[in-house]
Amino acid sequence: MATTTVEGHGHDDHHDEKSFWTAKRGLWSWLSTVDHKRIGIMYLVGTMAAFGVAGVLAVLFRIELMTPEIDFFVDGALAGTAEGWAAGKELYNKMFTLHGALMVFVFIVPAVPAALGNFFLPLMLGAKDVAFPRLNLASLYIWITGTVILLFAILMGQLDTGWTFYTPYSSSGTGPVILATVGIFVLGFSSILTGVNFVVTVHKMRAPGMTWNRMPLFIWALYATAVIQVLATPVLAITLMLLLVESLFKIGIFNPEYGGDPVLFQHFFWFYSHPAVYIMILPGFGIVSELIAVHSKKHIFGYKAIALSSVSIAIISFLVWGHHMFVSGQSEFASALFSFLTFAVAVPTAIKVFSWVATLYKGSISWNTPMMYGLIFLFTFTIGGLTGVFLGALSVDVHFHDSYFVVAHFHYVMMGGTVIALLGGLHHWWPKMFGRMYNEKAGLVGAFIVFVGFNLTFFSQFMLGSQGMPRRYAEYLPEFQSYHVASSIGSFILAVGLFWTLFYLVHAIFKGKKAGPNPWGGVSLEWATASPPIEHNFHDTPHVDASPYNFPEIDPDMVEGHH
Amino acid sequence: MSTTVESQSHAHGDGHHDHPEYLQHHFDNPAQQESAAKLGMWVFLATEILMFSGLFLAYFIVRSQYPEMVLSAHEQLDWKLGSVNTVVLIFSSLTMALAVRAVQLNNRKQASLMLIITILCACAFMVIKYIEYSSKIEHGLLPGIAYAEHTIVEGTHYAQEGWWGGPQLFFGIYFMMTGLHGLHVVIGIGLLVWLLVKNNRGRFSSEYFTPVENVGLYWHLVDLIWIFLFPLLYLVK
Amino acid sequence: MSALGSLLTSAPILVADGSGGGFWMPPQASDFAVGVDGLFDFILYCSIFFFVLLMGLTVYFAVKYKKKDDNQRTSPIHHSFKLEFLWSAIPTVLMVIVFAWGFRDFTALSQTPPDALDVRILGQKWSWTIQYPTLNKECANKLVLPVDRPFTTTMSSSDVIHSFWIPAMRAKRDVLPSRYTGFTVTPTRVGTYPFFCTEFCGQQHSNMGGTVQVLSQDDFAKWVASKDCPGLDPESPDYGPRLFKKFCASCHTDTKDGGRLVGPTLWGKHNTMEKIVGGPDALIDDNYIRESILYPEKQIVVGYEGENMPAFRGRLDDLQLNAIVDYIKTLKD
Amino acid sequence: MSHEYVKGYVKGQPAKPAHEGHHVMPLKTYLAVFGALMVLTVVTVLVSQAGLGSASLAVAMLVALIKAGFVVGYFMHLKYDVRFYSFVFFSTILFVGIFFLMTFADINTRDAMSAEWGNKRMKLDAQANVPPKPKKIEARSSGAGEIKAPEPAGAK
Repeated sequence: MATTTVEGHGHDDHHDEKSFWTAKRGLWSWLSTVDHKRIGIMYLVGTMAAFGVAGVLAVLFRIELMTPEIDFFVDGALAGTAEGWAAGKELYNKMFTLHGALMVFVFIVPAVPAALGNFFLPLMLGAKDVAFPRLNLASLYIWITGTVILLFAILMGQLDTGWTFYTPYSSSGTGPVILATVGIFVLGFSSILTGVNFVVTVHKMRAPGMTWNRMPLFIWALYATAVIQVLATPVLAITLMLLLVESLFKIGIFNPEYGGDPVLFQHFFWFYSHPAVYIMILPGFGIVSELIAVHSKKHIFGYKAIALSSVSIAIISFLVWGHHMFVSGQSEFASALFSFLTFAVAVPTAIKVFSWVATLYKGSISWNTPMMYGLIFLFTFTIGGLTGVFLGALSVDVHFHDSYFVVAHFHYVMMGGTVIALLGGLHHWWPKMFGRMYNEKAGLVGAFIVFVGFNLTFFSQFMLGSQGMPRRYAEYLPEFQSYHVASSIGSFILAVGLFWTLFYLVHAIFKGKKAGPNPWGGVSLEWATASPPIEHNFHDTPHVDASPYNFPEIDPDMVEGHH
Repeated sequence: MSTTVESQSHAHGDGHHDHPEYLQHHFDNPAQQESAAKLGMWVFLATEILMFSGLFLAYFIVRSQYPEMVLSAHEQLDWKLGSVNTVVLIFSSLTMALAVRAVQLNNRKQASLMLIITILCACAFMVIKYIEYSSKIEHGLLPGIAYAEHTIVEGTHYAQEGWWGGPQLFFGIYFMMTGLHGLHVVIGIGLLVWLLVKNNRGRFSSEYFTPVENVGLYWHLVDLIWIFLFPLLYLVK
Repeated sequence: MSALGSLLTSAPILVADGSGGGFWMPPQASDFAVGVDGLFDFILYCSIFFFVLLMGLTVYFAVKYKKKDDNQRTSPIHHSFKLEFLWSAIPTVLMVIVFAWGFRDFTALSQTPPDALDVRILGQKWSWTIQYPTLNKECANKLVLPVDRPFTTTMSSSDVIHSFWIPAMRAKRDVLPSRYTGFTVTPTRVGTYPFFCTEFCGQQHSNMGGTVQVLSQDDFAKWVASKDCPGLDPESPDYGPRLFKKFCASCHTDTKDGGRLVGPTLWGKHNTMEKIVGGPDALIDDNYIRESILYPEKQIVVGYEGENMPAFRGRLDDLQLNAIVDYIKTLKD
Repeated sequence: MSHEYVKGYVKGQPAKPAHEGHHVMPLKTYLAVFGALMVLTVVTVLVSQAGLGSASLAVAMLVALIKAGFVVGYFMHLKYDVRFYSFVFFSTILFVGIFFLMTFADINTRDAMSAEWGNKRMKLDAQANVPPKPKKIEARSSGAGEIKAPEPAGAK
């Protein structure tokens, strides 16, 4: 069994080498670093902070939604007056807009690619760094600038258009939409630069011997994500520029008052935003492929199928954006076309899920936290994916569009998919990043709480939607209250689970047991260097001559018949 | 936006220790660095093309919604100035390509000469653009509510209100397309001056000319966009 | 009691009346609903089957192949063409079936039979005006329909995008300010069902709803003859108040204790002085009211700059304008 | 597995060092391409004066495509470069095409499925003297008067 050989002198004299944490000291060494690992850590801290803020907002308006009337957001003085209710609803609208914009543009698009991706792409490729290190740092600063502008716009202004900025509601507004548009315009460039960096790194910086079929599937997923980021985000930039100029000069491309067509804005917007949801989920697929393969010590089932399905999802995702607009006055012909193509993108996703389950067959599955999150991902993402089929069918979508069914669907895919995979990835690579092992029991407890809280929060919203509760409502009919109360209690449990996870992970950084270079027995390159890794990753450039899933435990002659 | 372009296309200038001085530490040999830089540039050009595609689509849609308005409104544009600008930009594309060729042949003086001509052509392009814009502003042919300022009925914000799909829509598209293109020409001038300075310091040779080649690719793309922009805005009857 | 508006007060509770609604779906009140529920059930059962299959396998494998000791052997198989082909082909076939079924019902929404009842729906920030051009009737937030007779909606909005959704009939279509949209559905079940606005349209988006009343044929005839929802005729005394309720009530209150909604309350404002943004104080006389309706951006009262009231010029004819101005002038104790 | 120490992969083969084998075009080719571009520019201008009416858009686009081919092929070296860069360029054009085609697939077929429904709607509006195309809705009956698109006085 060929494994990765780190050529050159023996392993012993690496211990005195400093890890990237301690190689350079001082704030300036962090702020001006071009080390992909440090940039990855800074992105991780930033995106997790944004996730925390947006998550707390979600819990706040879940509390509000426990009662049919608007009451939690109505401040005491005006309680009971029409003015109070109006202000309360205004605050609710601002809350869900901030929740949406922060989660989509600030947290989930950069989270996995820029945090874990930045840290592990060069490591798993056997490279010293990404192709353009300074561009990587520029991308981080652009992300910070964009986030500050966006936060300033929403907190200062009256931005209550939802994260989709549909005209003419958004372009008839004044200040806040313009500032928020500039914020997201800047955030888009951070995403483009990460995409350019990853595409070139994967093409040009692979270790000798690592052909395309010997790359870990996490890299394949990041490559497909980078392709989408490069091809879709510029259209978001130009859409926001058109919206900006439209709001300022009232030009009338989107605003019907001046001769524009609001459905046209939806085309421009969703041409970016649907591929963007694949930017969000594909890295999650990559992490799950790693988790399930490493923790069941089995070669991933159908490596080529999963790798190619990542890339085919990346391409087909550009053909399906119209399924967000079936009832928006889009022509029936175009709706039919988009519905058919939407089902084309469902098949590769199904292949992936089947392959992951097949990987478990006859493995040696260790019940640790990363594997638990991998199995939870299979549960929640499958529900998310299957409910997407309802929304892809034309007639059923007429009923479900813009109802809570859609809210439940995309939370099952985004939260149940990307965030659960991110948690799994964090636990899987925590020892490699920080050199310390988290407490296993605490992790399993956290995973269980998150699983229960998540399902309780969002499964009840499927019934809410199909029973007829529209989306983005501050007040609703009394008979929906029971579902909402269940959902709100679920969100409290989920919040407890997530804060608990944050606590023990941070605790592990300082107090955790020392973790060796390869705690899980992984075979891909990142496990071949110290943890935390030295500044330029590998002492000598590694040679790769086998697939990253050739675990020593695989018994070549354990054929079908006997165990 | 412009800072990232500069930092991206020539992030490899100052190498160190035993390798050739232009080789970055995280690359293994010059070939890898050069092909990485070129691929990075081409992927970056892909994002530029897609960004401009949004504007071209907006143009085609406005044209399909209001065909006669677009045909009448673009009479105001001076196609002769547009043609001169096209010639200037194509010529600057030639001199840019010759500059890259000169660096590849280690002819530094000719390369500097070509770069200077390219910069001059770019500035000429911007001057002609300035002339066009000032005549538009004078006639009040401005986008959106600023259109035909002096014909506004006293007291109302807009030109004749309820006047939708009028020439202000066309000039909105015109100013956005030529404006964004002009911005990219200005960024190009910045890059070219930076190239000229480094070339005079002898940084480039037939061994290492990646930054020149990348800025050349960027400049040719700016010319390419103008090649499509010119007939659509100025000529099409 | 919250200002949930007409939705709560006049709408009997959905479930109480909507017997026959299942765990997932509200009661089926239209022919389109039957098609939607059929496809929904088909996808639901397929999904449950695949989900149980996948989760069963996952749990079974996770338990059976749990790691017992460090050198537990694992199987080398990592792909099998037959299996991979199977689990690509079957989903593809199922997807094509689902697409075709969905497409067939979807197109039915756009086909208008000749005998359809014509209903024009105007969506405007936070209230619906439903007009029956052939019956000279106009209701606010209420749609009255005869059972078993198709009705076709012609919908338009006068400000932002709204969306008209009758959950019981499973029918929904966005209401655009730039052009007409509509759908055609046949109510099949007598009863009262709510309808909602589902495209986010601002502050009172969650109150922009109403009720659909499906009556039997003769009840409907009686309703047409009745005085309920009379068409707007300028001579009737309540012409002004009804216009106010239609165009202005979403943002302005006209009662003594009504506070500020989006714009100021208009109670007792006639012939009072108001501070104007960037200008001298103005007397709220007939001219000021008329000008603020047609050109709201000219004289804005201090404190309301950011609200940008929609302009009604070109949307109200003089009769309507005079009626509203006269009604506002009567708002004092 | 050969272990010779060559790193950096260009399209699967180890990258050759930069300086040898890099194609430098003769001056003659550059000038010829420049000449062709000038001729085509003149052709574009002449074609637009010829007043072909609706066909002029198609011809202008065709000529622009040819000019673009020259610039991309020769000035940007795509003809002599590694095929992968051409792949990146043409896949970008493909995605721009997808964006255009699908958006126009919607815009041009708005009433296709239910043409008679669309026409019926048009007739319906004749009574309301406000055609449905993006106009102020509900500008009903006498008072509002017809809204025209007057020519701006000073614009010529």
